[in-house]
Amino acid sequence: MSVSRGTPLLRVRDLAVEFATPQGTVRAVDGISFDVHENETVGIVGESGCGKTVTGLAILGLIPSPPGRIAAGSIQFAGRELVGLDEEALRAVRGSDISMIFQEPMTALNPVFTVGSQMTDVLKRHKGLTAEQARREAIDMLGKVGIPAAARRIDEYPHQLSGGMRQRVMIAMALSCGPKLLVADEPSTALDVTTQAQVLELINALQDEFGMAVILITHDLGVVAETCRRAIVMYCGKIVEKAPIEPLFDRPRHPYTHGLLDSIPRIRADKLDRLPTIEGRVPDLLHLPSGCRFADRCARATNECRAAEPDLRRDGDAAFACFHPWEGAA
Amino acid sequence: MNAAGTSPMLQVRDLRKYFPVRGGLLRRVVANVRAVDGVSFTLERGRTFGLVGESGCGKSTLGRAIIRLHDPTDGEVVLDGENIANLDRQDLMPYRRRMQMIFQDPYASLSPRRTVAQTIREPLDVHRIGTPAEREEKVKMLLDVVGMSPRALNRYPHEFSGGQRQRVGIARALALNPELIVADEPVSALDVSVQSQILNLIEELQAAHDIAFLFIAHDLAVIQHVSDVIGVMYLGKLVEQASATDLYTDPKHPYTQALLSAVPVPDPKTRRKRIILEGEVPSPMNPPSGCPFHTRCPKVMDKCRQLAPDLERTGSAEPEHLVSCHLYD
Amino acid sequence: MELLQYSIRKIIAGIPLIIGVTLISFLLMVYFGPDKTFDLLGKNPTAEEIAEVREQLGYNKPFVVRYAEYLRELVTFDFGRSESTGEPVTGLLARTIPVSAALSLPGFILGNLLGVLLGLLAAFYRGGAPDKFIMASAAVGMSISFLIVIIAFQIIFSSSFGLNLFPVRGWSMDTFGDYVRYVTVPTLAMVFVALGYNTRFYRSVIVEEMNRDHVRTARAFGVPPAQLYYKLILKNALIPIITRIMFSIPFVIISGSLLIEQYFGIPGVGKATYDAITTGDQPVLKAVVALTAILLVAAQLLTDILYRAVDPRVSLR
Amino acid sequence: MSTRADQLHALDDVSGHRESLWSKAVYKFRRDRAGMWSLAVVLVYMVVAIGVIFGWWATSWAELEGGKWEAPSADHWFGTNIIGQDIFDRAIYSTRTSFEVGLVVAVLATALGGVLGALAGFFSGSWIDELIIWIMGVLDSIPFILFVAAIAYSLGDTPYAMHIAMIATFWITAGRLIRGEVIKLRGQEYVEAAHAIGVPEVVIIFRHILPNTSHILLVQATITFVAAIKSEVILSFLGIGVKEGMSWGLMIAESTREVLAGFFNNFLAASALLFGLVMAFNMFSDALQDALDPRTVAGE
Repeated sequence: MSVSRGTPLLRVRDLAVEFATPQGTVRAVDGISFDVHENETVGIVGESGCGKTVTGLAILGLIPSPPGRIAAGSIQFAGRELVGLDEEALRAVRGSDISMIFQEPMTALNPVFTVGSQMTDVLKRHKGLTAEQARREAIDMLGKVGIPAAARRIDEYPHQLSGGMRQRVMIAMALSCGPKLLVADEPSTALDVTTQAQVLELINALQDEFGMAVILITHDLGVVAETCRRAIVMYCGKIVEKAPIEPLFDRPRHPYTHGLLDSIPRIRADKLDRLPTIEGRVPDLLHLPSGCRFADRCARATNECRAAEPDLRRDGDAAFACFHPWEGAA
Repeated sequence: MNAAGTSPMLQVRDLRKYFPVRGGLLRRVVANVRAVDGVSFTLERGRTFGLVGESGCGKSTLGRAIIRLHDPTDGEVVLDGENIANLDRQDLMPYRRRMQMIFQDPYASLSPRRTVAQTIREPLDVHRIGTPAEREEKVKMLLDVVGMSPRALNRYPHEFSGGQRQRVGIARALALNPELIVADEPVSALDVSVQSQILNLIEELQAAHDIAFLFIAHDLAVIQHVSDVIGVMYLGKLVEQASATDLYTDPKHPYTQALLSAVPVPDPKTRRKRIILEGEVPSPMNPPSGCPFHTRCPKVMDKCRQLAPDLERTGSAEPEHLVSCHLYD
Repeated sequence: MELLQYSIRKIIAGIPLIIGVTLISFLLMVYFGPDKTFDLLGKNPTAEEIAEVREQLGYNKPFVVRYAEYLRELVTFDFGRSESTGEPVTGLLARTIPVSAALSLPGFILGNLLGVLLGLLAAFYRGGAPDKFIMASAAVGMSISFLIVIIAFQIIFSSSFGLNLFPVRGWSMDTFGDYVRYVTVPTLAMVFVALGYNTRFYRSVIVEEMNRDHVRTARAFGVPPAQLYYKLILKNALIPIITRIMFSIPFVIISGSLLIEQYFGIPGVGKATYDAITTGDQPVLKAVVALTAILLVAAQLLTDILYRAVDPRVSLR
Repeated sequence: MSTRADQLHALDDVSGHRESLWSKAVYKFRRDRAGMWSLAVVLVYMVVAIGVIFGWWATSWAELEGGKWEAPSADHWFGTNIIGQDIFDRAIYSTRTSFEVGLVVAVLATALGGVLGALAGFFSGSWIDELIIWIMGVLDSIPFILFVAAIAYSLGDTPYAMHIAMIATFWITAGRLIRGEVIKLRGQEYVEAAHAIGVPEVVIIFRHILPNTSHILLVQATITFVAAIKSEVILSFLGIGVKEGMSWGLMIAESTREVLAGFFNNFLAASALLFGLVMAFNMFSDALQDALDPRTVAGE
C-alpha cells in the first residue's frame, strides 16, 4: 500500500446528517468518520438508503435544506473546516477545489444552455478567465475527455449528446478547474455496460493526469473492485467496514460485506445451483432495530448484537463494526 | 399437451416489431423504429432462455411481443404448435393462461389501490377458474409458495419492500399455472442483498413447476447465473446464441466479447484487459447497412459494411453455438 | 423557409379548431338564441310580414346553408351589419377592440410582471417569512371576487366616500391625461385580481425548476444565487410562462374585461358582445367568435415559435 | 421450503410503514393548522346551508320587515335593504345557493372530466382521444364569461342553465389533468400485467387506472367548487345566474345602486360572507393538495 499517512486531504469526523420527514427526523448519515488522502480513490459502497449519496452531498455542503441539515461532525478539507462555512466561501470551493459528478447524465446538465456556455461559466468564475480563454480551455478539456470534434460540439446543447457523451461533458466540467478532490456519485450506473467501461476508464486515466483524489460512490462491488484502492461499506447510515480493496474482497470481516460478496451473481464457468443470500431486507431508517442495525439479518448475531451497537474496531489498515466478525487473515 | 412431443414449446420465427414514427400534417408514417428486427429462437419446456443486451437493443420489446403485449409487425410466435402472433383478443384468451410476465419495477408492477389478495386473485377471476372459495385457497397457497405469510393478504403493496412486492408479482404470474414466463429485468430494481433471494425463488419455482423462462436482463452475471441458453441482442437482432457456459468461456461475436470484458468483476485480483468499444449504438430508426455492429466493431471488414451476416453455427465443437458474424464464415 | 413551412402547417392544423368554435357557437345562437322576428315587427303582424322578416333574417334556411354562409363571411371577413344598431360589424369591432385593448393591456402586463417578480421572491425565500407573507397575501387576493374588487375600488378611489380621485364611470382616450384618468381604477382592479393567481402560478413554476437536477449541478459548481435564479432557472421556466401569457392575449384583446366594461360603462368589445348576446345580434356574435378563434390559432403559432427561441429541444418540424 | 418461508413470515411483521396515500394524507392534513381551521370554517358554512335547506333559519329572507335602509339593530343585525328586507337573513339564505351551485358543479364537472379524460388518455393517439381533445380545445377557445352567458341566456327558462354552462366549461381542466395522468399510468407495469392476464380494457380503465387518479379528482373538485361559487356571483350580478331565491351576487347587484349613496350594508354583508367561504375553501383545497401530493407523501 502506497497510501501516505500524512495529513489527509479530506478528514470526515463523526458526521451526522438529518432529514425532517412528516413521520419524524431521520438520520441518513449517523456518525461516520473517514479520511481521503491525496491522489487516492476511495469507494463508498452500499445499498439504496445507506447514506452514501448524502455523504457525498455533505462534503460539498449541498444537503438540501430544509428538510436536511448537518447535525453534527466535522469535514476538513486540506486542513480547513467546511461544516459551518458560509455559503459564499463554500461556493468558492465547489467546482474548483472539490468537484462533483452525478448519476443522471440526462438531467444533470441545463437543457437550455450550450455545453460551452455551461463550461465557460465555471472557468470564468473560478479561474477568472476571459470568455476567449475560457472557451479555448473548455475545448481543450472536451478533447481530453474524448469528445470528438470538440470545437464543434462545444456549441451543441445537452439533448444533442448521448448519455455517455453527457457524462464526459460533466467530467470535463468537473475537472476544468483542477480540483484536488472529485466526488463521483454513481457516475456510471445510468449508463450501459460498454459505456460504463468507457467512463470508468476515463476517470481513472484523468485521475493520474490531474493528480486528484476521487471518492467513488456506488452500489456496484464490481466497479469498486476495479477502480478503488480502499473502500468504505455503509449500511443504514453507518460505516460497517472499511479496508483496502484486496483484504476487503478476500477476507471481508463484517457479516454484511461477507454476505453481499457471496450473494452477488458472478460470471463463472461453474454455475452455482443456489446463490447464498442475505435474508430479510434493509430496515427502514424510521424504525431502526436497537443494537446492531444488521443483527436482524445476520446469521452470526447474538443477544449482545441486539443489545448494543458495535463500534468501529481498527485492525491494521482496516476497521469493522461487529462483535462477531469473520476471521481475518489466516 | 402437444401431440408432437419432440417439437419445442416455444418457437419464435423471424419476429419483427416496428414502431411507426409519424410526422407531417397528415400524420403519415415517416419512419420505423425497428425495435425487434427478425429474431428467431426456440425454448424448451422447463428451460431458461436468457436475453441480454444494452438499453434500446429491443430485448424488452421482444419479450412483450412474444406474450402479445405488443402486436408483432411480422413473424411467428409458435406456442405448442399454434402461431399466436396474429390471434385476436378473444382467441388469445386461452393462451394468456399459459404465458405470464414478471416485471422490472416492483413499485410500478402492482396496482397501488388493490390488496395483495385482489392482485393475485385477478387472473383467476378473469379466467373464471374454480369457485370463489377455491380461488381464496389458491391465493393463500400461492403466497406460501413465494414465501410470504397469509397476513399479507389484505395489505396494500406500499406496505411491502421491493423484494416482497416482487414476490407478490411472481405469485400473480404463477396463479394460472403458466408454462412460459417472461421475466423482464426482475431483479435489476432490487437492492443487491435482495436480488439473490428473488433469483433463488425463481429457480426453485422453475424446477418445481417445470416452467420455461424467457429471462431478460442487462446484467451479464445475472443472465449467466440463471440461463441455460443465452441470446445476445444488438440493435433488434440476435448476434450470438450459446449455452451459458459456452458463451462465457468462448464468446465468438466481437460485441459479446466487448460486453463480457466490460463487466466489472468484484475481484480485485483479476485485472483483465477491457475491450473498450468506440462510439455509440446507432439509432434503431436508421440502422446501419450490413452488419448492425460494423460501426463500432474493432474487427470490421469491408464485407461487414455491405452484407448482413446470418445467425449460424460456427465451426466450434458446440452445436448449439450460433453467431452472426462474417469472421466465422 | 423552415419557419414559413411550419407556419403554414400550423395554420392548416388550426382549421378544425376554428370550425369547432364557430360551429358550436353558431349552434347556440341559432337554436337557443333569442328569436328576433317579433322585435322587428310592429304590433299584430300579418303572416306575410312574419315570413318576410324571417326570410330577411335567414331564419327559414336550413342550418347547413346558414353555417356555410357564416364560413363564407369568415373567409371574406364581412359580417354585414349589426341587427340592433345597423352599424357595419367591422366598423363596430374597429371601434370597440382598441378600447378594450387599451383598457386591459396595462393591467395584464403589470399583473404578469409583478407576478413573476413576486413569484421569484417567494421562491427564493422558499419556506421563509417573505414567502409565507407573499403567499398568504396571494391566497387572500385570490379569494376576493372580481366583482367586489371593482365595487370596492370604485368606492375607494372614485367616490366621495373615499379618495374621490378618479371619475366614477365612463371612458375617454381623447388625451393621454383622459386615458390615465379613466384607465387607472380598472387597471388597479385587474392587477389586484390577477396578482394572486399569477404569483402562485409563477412561484410554482420556478420552484419546480429549482428542484431539477441541473440546478443541483449548478450549485455543485459554485454558481451564485443571483445568476442561478435570473439566468439558469428563469430561462427554463420561460416555457410555461410564455404559454400562460400567450394564450391569455386573445381573450385580453377580444373579450377585454366584460365585467369592468359593464360596470364602468366603457364602450369596449366585451360590452358590445354582451349586448349582442342579450339581444341576439347574430352578425356581431359571429364576428367576435370567429375573430377569437383566429387569434387563438395565431397565438398558438406564435407560442410555438417563441418556444423554439427559448428551448433548443423544441423543433419546428 | 418451509423453514425459509417461516423466516420470511417472521419478517413480514417487521415491515415498517403501513400508511397508505390516504391515511398519510389524513395524518398530514391533521397536522396542518391552517388546513384544519379552514375545514372548520367550511363546515360552519355547510351547517348554515343545511339549516337553510331544512328551514331552521333565514326563513323570512323575502319578507318586508322594516323600513328602507335601516341601520343594524338587534332585530336586523345587518340592517335592512331598500325595501325593508332583512339583510342578515338574505345573506344567510344565500349560503345555501352558493353551496348548492358549488357542489352540483364541482361533482358533475369533475366526474365528467374524469371519465372523458380517462377515455382520452387511455386511447391516446386514437380518434377517441383526438375527438375529446378537439372538444376541449374548442370549449376552451370560447371566452368563458361569454360562453356561460350565451348558454345561460339561451337556456334561460330552466333554473339549471347556469349549472349546465359551468359544467360544460369546468370539466375541461379536470379532463386535461386526468388525461395526462392516465397516459402516465397506462404505461405502468401493473396495467401491462392486467393486459397480460387478459383483463378487458373497460375493466382496466375503471378498476386499475381511474382509482389511482382519485386524489387529483378530489383536489380538482375543491378548486372547481370555488370557481363555481365565484362565477355564480358574477353571473347572478349580470342577471344571468340565479333567477329564483337569493344569492350574494344578487345582493351585490342590488347594492350597486346603494353604495354611491353611501349605504354599504348590503355590499359588505354579501362580500364578507363570500370572502369567508372562498378563502376557507381555497385554504382547505391547498392543504388537501399538500397532504395528497405523492412527492411529499412518499416521505423519502
